[in-house]
Amino acid sequence: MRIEETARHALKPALAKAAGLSKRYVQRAPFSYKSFVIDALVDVEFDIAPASLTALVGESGSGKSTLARCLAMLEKADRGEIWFEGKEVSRSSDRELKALRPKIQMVFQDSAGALNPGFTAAQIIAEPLEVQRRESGARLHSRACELMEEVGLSPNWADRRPLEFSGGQRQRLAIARAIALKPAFLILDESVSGLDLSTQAQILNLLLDLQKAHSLTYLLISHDLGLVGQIADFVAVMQQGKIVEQGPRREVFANPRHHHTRELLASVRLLRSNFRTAQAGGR
Amino acid sequence: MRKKQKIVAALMLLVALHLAILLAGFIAPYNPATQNRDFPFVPPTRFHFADARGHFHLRPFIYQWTVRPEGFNEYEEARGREYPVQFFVRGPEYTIAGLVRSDVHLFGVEGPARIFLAGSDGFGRDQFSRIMYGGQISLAAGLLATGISLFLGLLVGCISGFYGSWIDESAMRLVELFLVLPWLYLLLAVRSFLPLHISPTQTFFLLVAVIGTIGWARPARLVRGIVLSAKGRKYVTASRGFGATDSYILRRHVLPHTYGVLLTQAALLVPQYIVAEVTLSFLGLGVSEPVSSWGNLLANLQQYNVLASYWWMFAPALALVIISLGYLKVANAIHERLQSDSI
Amino acid sequence: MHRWGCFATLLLACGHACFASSAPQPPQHGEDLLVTDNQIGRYGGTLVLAQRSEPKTLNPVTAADAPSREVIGRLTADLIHINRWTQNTEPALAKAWSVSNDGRVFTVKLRHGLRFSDGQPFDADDVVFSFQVYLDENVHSPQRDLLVVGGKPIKVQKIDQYSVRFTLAQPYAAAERIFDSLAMMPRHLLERPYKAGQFAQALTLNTPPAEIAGMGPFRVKQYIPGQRIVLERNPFYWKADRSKNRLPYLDELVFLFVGNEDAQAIRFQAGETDIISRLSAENYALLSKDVATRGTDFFDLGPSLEYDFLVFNLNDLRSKNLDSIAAKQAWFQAVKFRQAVSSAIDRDSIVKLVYTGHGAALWGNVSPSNKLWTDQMLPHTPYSLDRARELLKSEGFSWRSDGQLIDRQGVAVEFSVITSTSNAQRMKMATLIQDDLGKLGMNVHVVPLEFRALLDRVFQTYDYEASIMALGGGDADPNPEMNVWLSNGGTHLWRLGEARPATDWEALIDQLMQKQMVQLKYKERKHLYDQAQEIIAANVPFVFLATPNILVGARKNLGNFKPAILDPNTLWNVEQLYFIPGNGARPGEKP
Amino acid sequence: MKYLERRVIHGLLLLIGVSILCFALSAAAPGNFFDEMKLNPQISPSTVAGLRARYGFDQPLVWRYGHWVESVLRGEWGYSFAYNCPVRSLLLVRARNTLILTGLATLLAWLIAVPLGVWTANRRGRWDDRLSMASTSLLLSVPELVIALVLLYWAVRIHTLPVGGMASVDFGGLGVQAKLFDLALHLVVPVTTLVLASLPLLVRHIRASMIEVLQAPFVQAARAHGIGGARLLFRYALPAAANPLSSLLGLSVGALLSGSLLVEVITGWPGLGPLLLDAALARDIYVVVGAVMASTLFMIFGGILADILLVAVDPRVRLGKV
Repeated sequence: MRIEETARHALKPALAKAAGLSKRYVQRAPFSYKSFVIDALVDVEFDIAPASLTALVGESGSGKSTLARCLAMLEKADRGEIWFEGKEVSRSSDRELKALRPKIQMVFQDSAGALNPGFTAAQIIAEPLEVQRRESGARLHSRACELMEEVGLSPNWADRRPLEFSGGQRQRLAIARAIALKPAFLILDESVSGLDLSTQAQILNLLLDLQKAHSLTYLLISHDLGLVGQIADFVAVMQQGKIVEQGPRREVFANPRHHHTRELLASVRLLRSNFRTAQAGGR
Repeated sequence: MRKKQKIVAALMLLVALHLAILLAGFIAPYNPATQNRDFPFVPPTRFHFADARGHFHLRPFIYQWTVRPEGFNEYEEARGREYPVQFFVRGPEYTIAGLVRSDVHLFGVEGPARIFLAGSDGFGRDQFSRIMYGGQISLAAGLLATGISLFLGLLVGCISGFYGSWIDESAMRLVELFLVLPWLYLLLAVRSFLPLHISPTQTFFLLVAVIGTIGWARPARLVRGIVLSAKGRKYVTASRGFGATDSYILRRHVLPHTYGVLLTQAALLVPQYIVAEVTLSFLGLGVSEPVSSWGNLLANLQQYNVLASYWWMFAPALALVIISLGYLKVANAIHERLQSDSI
Repeated sequence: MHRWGCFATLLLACGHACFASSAPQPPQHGEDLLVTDNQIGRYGGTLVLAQRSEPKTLNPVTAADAPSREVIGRLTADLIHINRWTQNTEPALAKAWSVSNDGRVFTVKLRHGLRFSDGQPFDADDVVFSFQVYLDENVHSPQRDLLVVGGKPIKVQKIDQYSVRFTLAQPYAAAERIFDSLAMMPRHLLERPYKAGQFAQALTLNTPPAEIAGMGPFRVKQYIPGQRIVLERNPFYWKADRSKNRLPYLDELVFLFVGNEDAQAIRFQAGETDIISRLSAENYALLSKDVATRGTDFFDLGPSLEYDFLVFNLNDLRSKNLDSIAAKQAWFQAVKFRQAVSSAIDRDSIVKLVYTGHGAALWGNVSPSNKLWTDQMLPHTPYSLDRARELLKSEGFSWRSDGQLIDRQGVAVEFSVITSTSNAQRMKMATLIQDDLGKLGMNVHVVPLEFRALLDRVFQTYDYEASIMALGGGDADPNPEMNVWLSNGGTHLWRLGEARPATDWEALIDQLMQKQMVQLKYKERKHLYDQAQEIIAANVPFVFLATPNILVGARKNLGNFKPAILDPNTLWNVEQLYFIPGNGARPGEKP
Repeated sequence: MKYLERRVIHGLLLLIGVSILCFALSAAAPGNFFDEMKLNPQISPSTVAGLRARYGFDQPLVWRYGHWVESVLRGEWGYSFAYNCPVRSLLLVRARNTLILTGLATLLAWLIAVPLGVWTANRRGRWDDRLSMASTSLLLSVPELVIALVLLYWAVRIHTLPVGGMASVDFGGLGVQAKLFDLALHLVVPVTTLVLASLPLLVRHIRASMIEVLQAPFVQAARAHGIGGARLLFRYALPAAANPLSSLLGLSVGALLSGSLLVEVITGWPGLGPLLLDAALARDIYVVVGAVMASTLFMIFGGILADILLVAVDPRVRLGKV
């Protein structure tokens, strides 16, 4: 079934697209002339098909998060273009950006840091609605409760604060917040890493359900190729700021062209076998 | 819940203190400006229960002070006649908050004796009454100056921490500039531009406003540091992702973090500004006679002979300690509450 | 802690060996020493005292501040000196002087064979040079105005090596008194900087001691910025005691710079200083409490020559745009208003509460301790609110039902009194006066101002209504006060810069003061000055308040200590001071 | 641009700003140096006017500023009317003395405040925390001048401490060790005053920042790992609070400098304080500008010092990641 879908996606025009995107960080240490130059993105070309799940994989420091932030309009690239729904958006005015933002949402890796510890769950979920003036007053609260229910959290917990939730529940909160504005495109930056395996699975299932319900497009960023292998439609591999391989999941897995992809795949297999041995030994 | 009780208790204490000072006219037995030229620097009146004949009195009484024949400003009790302490007695007229006129005082004694709860000053004025009345001016001034400093500090600190780059650079240079300049001259200049017929109290409040304005630099620098770290948080980035404006982010995500610093600062600044009046009066810019304030009462202590001879002249410092401990308690309690909310 | 005893023996031991020794030189043949009649003392010791602020310069010509003048006074000497004890003039560097019959020509004979503190001889050339510098307009000496008599500078001529003639443009009463404290300066050291136009920069505190010389009992040894200046004995000083011991007795004189009056008192209390001058009454009361334990003595010398007064602003304000003050001047200009204020002020309270009893109430400008010039007949208006009310009533003032005083037009009488924050005593007076005048129904605001700000208002902007100030304290003679009483004088505070006297009584004062200035006979002069004092007291341009007593303290074992009313109260005979051995060692000093 | 160069340029800009404002303020204050002479009946108004003109008081402010800058470039730092000499010669020794006093006071104050602040943060709400808060409140409520006077009064009573000044009269004749001891004795009162006066602010800020840090997850984690006591407080928690504290160090140098002004006056410490106060009250304006510039320099160096310390303590800054 998945294969057909992949083929169907390939025919449609991309929902989001990066062309020639580059970003360089220069940092200066005090008391020295030395400055560090980090090329986070180098001429990145990247397509995301609508209603698909694209996985972006790479080691830490390979530029994944920078790319995500650029696509989410949270950071400006030095050069290059970003297309969304057929429009070039990287040089949008503040006004255009405001209209655009609700369509692109991001879920961060560190849910504890991404949720204001002083807010209640309901306040957190309601924040985007409040910012965008979608709802107000009592409606705001009831909408937040609906969203909580949708991501599988009890509305009774609406007055709790983020630190009173478990990691997985916090991630659900973050997701609820992200879908509050009914976005078209959701960027998930390492959103499930750091959780235990069963929670990971629950969250992924939630994401897939939501995708079905709202026909969302996902960009799932992960350093874990194994996880991605189970659910992604497309896979892109990043190394040192470049996209080194990109294509439908099957193709990439079956026939990796770039040696970095092969290395990543090899480490996944090794890890799996180790894990199995460990499980077997444990028993 | 215990925390809430703490705040309530601290607040009640503070409110009680302020209320007492507001009701100075009722609580103070005398008019703070009345001079008793025969009794400069008398020590605090002693309360007695047993008289010279060994009889015990349920109601405390006092003896009148008389000047000891040898020595200047040395007093002894005139044991000849007892003056029982009375409550709700009639005395000099006063008004409370400019509204209520009365002449009933909480306590007092029959004339010609005088009750000096905290001794008298160099003009024989009752120091306790001066402290009570002085608190009205000093607290108002301290709170006013603190409010101005914190408001300006918050404004500049937020803007410079949040927007960074050249705004930040120039704001921080301005802070340094403000920290080193000889403000003495500014104050003198301001005084010289004021006409003489402005009432001394008005002049004082104006100058308090000036020192409050000068004092923005330190809170600004501290606030900036907090803002700088708060704006780097992930949830701020997330909020931007929803399309939140700068002012929304400042209001909802950044400002709440500065409350802790602001409270600590406030608890520090109020007593500091009250004491700052001592320096002001050194330049002739303080509250002038015969009006009393904690600042000019404390300024008496700057004379070595007063400090070395008349220990009761430290009483205004004690009053200030009590009030500033009250502020500190409230600030701490609120701070604790904020923290427990945010973690 | 220093040990002056050991120090003295040490000094005597090395006295012959050291070249620049400050050991007293034996009298030389032909040297005209002045022999004093003090108790014969002992050599040795260091006298330490504290100054409220640092001296600014060692230049006697440009020095204007009190601490500088106090130090310079010990380094230099004058031709004719006012004896601080007798308040009369006596010969100093001048052995004698004569006055022409018209009182215009002074011929001064100098002592022979005297030397400056660097060993160089002193003669008429130095005198002529010194006066040349004082009179040079480009040097801007504050003393120059003193030497201008009748609009013309005094003419100074050398007659021979030891005599000088001074010619005045008009007769001047007590002219010899102007020579007092005019330091004679060494031509050999100062002529060069003077010719180069650098005189003001010569003789600063940073000048090396070797380049400073004077005729005073001490010379500079060391200056430590911010801390102290150490003076050592001038070995060539021109006074000796009856046993032909060259003065001074003390080896060293140290001035510590301590910042303020309280610090002065604390240092003395702790035994770090030996003498304290001009104590405030409160500190006097505090310090004299432990006389018994600390080996110190305190002296109340009686009223000083200073006078505290309240002055109303009577200046011509037409060009000043100060309408609200100008409106109040109608009250201030009424003599009866001023008299009423004077009657309503309780001077005894001022003496009691401000000066803790160590002061005297005043009704005129001459202090009761001015032996030569006090007018015994001057009326002392008693403290009387009734009399004050009478006076106000007769001037058309009346009272509202709440007790507030109002004038003919029904305007409430309300004015502000400015006073200097640097003077705690005058601030206290202001508070007392405020209370006193409040009893008359006057609404008085006390406005303390920093000193320069006050001076600016009094002298420059005239933006004040009344002020509490003090004057006097210099010489006992009436002449230095001329500019206070002459209507065109620069210190005619109540009405500055008058082209001609504004009132008849001011014109009368002008006449009397001018007359006494040229009158050479004491009796006639006294009569004229008494009349002037009476007119001043009757018209109350100043409401005279009180004068503080001069209060000093010293270590008990200080010999020849003879404090005087005139400034410098304790150090005027510093060359005669000595430590009486074996009695009252410094506390904390090891035997 | 290298960090230090940037700091130096900032410092220069600050100095220029300070000097301009100083000039403007001193011109706005009423009266001038020669006014006091007017009160002497023996000096005529024309003499005073002559002196005013000679020192350029009849010139516009801009002209005087230009004149002053010129003299700064010549290394004179203006001219003192009172002392009749270039200002620089007045400043050097006194600046050194002020530096000794405030340097020592800053050091001591921090040495006391850091452990106290850290300790009371850890013991929040207990009796020792309360005691410390109450005593800092007391110190806060007493003007520093009064603290100095109380200490002097005590010194008078106990007889073993000097009651002001920087050296005994016989200082010149002492050996090196005795000299140091003498200096130390004289430092007791002024340093104690300054330390006591600056403690409340320091302790409270350190305590507040430490409380914040102590609640951070990593500290809780360290606690969970069984790291506790002093090691937790000083090795783990304190470095994390270094950033806010370093900006406090810069501020405390400034506060101590301004605080030392009056304390120097009352304890007779021969630093910039008595000079500045005297000059300010006498309107000897170039001395005022010079002394303020000197203390500005101290502030700038204090700031740089704080940054260096921060780099030493906080590895993130060292690596340029903050």
